[in-house]
Amino acid sequence: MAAAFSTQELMIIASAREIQDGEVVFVGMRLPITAFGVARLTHAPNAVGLFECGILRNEPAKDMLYTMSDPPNQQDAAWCTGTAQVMGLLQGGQVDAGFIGGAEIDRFGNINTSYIGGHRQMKTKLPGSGGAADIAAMSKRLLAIMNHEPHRLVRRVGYVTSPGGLDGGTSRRKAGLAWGGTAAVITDRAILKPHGEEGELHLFSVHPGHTADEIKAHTGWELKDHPLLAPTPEPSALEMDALHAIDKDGFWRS
Amino acid sequence: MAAAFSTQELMIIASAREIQDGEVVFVGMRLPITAFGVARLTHAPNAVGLFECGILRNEPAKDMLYTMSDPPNQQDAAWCTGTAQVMGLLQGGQVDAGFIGGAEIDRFGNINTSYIGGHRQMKTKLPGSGGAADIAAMSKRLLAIMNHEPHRLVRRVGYVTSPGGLDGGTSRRKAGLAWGGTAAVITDRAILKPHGEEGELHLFSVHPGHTADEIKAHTGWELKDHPLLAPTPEPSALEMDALHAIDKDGFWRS
Amino acid sequence: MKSKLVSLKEAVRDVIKDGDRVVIGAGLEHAIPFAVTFELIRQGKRNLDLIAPISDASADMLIGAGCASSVTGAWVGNVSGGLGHNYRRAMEQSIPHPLKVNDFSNFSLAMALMAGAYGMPFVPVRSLLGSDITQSNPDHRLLQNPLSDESDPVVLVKPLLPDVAVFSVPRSDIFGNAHHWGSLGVTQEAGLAARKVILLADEIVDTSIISSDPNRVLFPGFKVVAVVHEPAGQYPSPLTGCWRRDNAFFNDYHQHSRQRDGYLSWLDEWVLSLPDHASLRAKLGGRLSDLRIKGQAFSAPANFASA
Amino acid sequence: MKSKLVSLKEAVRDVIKDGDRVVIGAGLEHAIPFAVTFELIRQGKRNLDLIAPISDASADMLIGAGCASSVTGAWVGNVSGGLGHNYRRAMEQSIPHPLKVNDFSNFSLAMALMAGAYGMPFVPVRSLLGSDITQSNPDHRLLQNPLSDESDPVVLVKPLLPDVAVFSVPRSDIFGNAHHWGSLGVTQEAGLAARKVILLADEIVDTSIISSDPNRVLFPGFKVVAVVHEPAGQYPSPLTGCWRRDNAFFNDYHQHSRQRDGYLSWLDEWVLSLPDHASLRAKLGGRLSDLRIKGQAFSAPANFASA
Repeated sequence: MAAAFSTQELMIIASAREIQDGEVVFVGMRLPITAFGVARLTHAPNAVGLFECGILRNEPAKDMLYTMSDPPNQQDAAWCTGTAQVMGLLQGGQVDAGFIGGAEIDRFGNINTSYIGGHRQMKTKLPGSGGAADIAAMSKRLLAIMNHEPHRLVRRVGYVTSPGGLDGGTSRRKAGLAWGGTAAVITDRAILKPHGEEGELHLFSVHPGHTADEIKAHTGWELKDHPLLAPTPEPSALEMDALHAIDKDGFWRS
Repeated sequence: MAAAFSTQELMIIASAREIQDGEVVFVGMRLPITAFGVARLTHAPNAVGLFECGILRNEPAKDMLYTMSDPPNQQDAAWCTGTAQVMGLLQGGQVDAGFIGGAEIDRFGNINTSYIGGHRQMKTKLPGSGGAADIAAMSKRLLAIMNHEPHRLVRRVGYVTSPGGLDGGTSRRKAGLAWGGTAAVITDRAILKPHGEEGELHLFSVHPGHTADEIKAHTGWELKDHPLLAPTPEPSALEMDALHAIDKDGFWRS
Repeated sequence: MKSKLVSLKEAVRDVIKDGDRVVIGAGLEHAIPFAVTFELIRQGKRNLDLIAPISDASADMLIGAGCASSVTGAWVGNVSGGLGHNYRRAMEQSIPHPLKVNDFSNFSLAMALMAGAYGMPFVPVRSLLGSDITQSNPDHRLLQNPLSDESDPVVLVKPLLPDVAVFSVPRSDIFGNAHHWGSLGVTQEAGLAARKVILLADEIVDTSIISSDPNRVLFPGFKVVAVVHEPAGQYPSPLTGCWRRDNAFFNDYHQHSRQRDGYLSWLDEWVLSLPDHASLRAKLGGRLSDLRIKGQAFSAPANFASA
Repeated sequence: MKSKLVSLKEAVRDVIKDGDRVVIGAGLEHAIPFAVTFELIRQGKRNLDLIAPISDASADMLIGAGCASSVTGAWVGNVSGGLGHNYRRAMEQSIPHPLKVNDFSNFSLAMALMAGAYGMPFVPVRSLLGSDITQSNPDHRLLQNPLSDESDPVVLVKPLLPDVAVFSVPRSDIFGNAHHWGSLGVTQEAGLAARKVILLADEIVDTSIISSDPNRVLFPGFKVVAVVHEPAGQYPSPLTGCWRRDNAFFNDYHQHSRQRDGYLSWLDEWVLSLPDHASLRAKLGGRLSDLRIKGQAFSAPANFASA
């Protein structure tokens, strides 16, 4: 029995499925932190969550968070420390997965959150990296969450804040990044995953209510099908129950 | 009125005089930590003491210490932290003075606590640097405490664990050490200080009961007189009172 | 020892100079000393270089007020709203004047402050590899690892040495010995790297309270030049054990600052028309007291007895 | 989550392998897990590389017992007595066999572990300049600062990545979440840099005690592979809040270890003839209970309540 769900609830549950049991994950705020909670309540009871302000949590916070530093995220944390300590784990190759968002992503998974148009001919100044560049460079797997619009999913970003596959193929390794890269891009319409020698993002799954043609029309490059292309599985009752246990007020419902 | 005093008490008080008010000092164990206490009770009430295990104290510990990590040094410390933090202050140029001891010191103030005979033709293996190399390199002023014997005060050490003036003159600066160097060597017979262009150690003051000739006979190089050569001032009643207030059991008396 | 207790006005006037490189909070979204942000604006300080990984909306406010000529950081905006409108206006339209940005990521900024704290000539960072941050900030030098025979690029990041760092702390003595708890961001590194530190203490306590737990001290009291007793000095940001975050204040700022005029009237209402932080507390009234943390979830005691 | 609680014997047998690079205590003279030193000797582990700034007489004991083929450290001896007689015999006369020493200073070792902890390819250290430590340990590379146009030598130190680090802690839960307090030496860096961590806990407590004060945690519980409940596991070294130092034990060791025969009979009496650490506690009897810290000087509480 599949329950009714919102697009954001589907994105959260799709994100939760990317977290494996026992993993160390940079979860950040908004959708990913809820996804972390769902994963812990379903298939990944031993996953742990890191926050770049300097927090490690075994269990998600009990109350509403506006920022990762809010008091409910501090109380009963497993570790309160500094940014260097938690992000040093990342650079040391001890973080399995990291979630980031972005304003622009390209077909190789590079993300721009700094300068639309590039830093020399900036059209729009965005807030910048925060920890996103570090998380993209140094997580074993990068998970990106985006809204799926043609001006956001572009052929080539004007500025790489957070590296995905760079120019594709071996270029990420040649840049000195010994591990990592984009594992999945979870949008409000679909999931994209890299495929082929170049590691270009392909259409991996189509969310319920959307079509491959519509998704391709909303993508700024000629989006190809992943060989495993399939519909995104609908949330199970178990997954929805877990989500509702966390999102008691239905914040993600609408 | 000068009180009676032991050689070690004189060395402690001579060391205390090298600490100025408000200074940040690596005090280590044994004589220097007592000297720090005397300085605080007399002319330097705002000096603070650092210990490389990761302790900062405004006031000396209240009970007997066998090591710098002993519980009395932890209780009511001003800061308990790590070695990187306290010694990072040192490398950052924020430490005014540091005390170290040694098995061998040479005419330029270089100290060996590693390999008598050098590391290639070692005769005796000594314990090594601990933090001494760091303190010698990075304190604004280095204060060394030694027993005054010809085999300890040598023309040239076989191995420089802790740099003083290296080969004299500008050689310390050329090695990349932007500041610091030996300020005083306090022995059981005398105080030596660097003088002249080469910065060779000269006889600065002669402890009560000793003579310049005797001291020179116990020095492994041709020890020259400092232009300010004078007798080491005897401990004042104030200084002895301060020492007795700290050394209640008369540990340094004999 | 002499007391370092001064008023907020005195601390900002006497310690922070035009052109200084300043850290106004190092906790990302936590414990940002907004009282100093507001007082810098009231005193019309100019040409500051704002060093911080994030510091929530503090930088955006200072930029809009014309206090900053550069930002050395990883992210400038408003955590509640996302974009920082004043930051965008300064970068895109030079309003109120041009702004230079020295791009970092959170980790590379933490390491740059660590290099400053521990006297390192530079610090090698791998997490900037592949990012155009090394292009837009030419201070970051992409080099071959000199210890490796194989191709092994690293980024050498220069140490950051702030002139002044300001932190909100739950409690301090009058000499600058203070306790910090909760997530720390880059507080320890910034405090050790800075030439001078100003503390905004929610509570002033006896030295014996601080020395009862020396592990909760992040940097020595001798780094501190001024202690300001300013309850809720971090308002509207949160302070673990003391204050929750006022999310509505940030949202309100985000809406008003969308247009320059709206920002200026916001600034007048919330900063310029108030002589000091006590007036802000009074204006907030029950809205502030609602944010006071009233529950108790105390740390298990640690024994430091020596015998 | 699964409990990580095991016996000392199991932890040493299953986690520490011949040839491992091991940190046996990182507190210089504080909180050295001598129970593991003794158990390594009992189990006859071989070819260990002992990484530690100091660790009091632990390395000297292991060297004399033939467990170590190298020492990566700043100082090996016996803090009470000065010289380490086994260290001297190994270095000067290859008794019981030759020993390699990788020279460091305390600070450069701390930085090397920090480089390991934070994934740095190397760390630049100035405090080794002028010292022959860069001559006797060719791993330390003296180079020109690549960011400087003027002569500016720096020493590049390689990261240290221990296979196993063992720490004594006052309290831990069964999952390896633990509190540390007092001086920390290089504990945090070593714990973060090590592949695996073993904790000797003076007391096993509920997880809620640890999470009541997450700032007193130095590294995440997921680094810990084994938790051993072993009161006075750090004996004869001190442990803040729990145990004073047994100075006489160190002096006695110093006297006995002066000659090889004396060391061997000391070893027999205090290590080999005892099956486990409980037997050592029983043998010590009142001598140990006299060292128990009975006073109370508790840390001031820190509130972590969220509302």
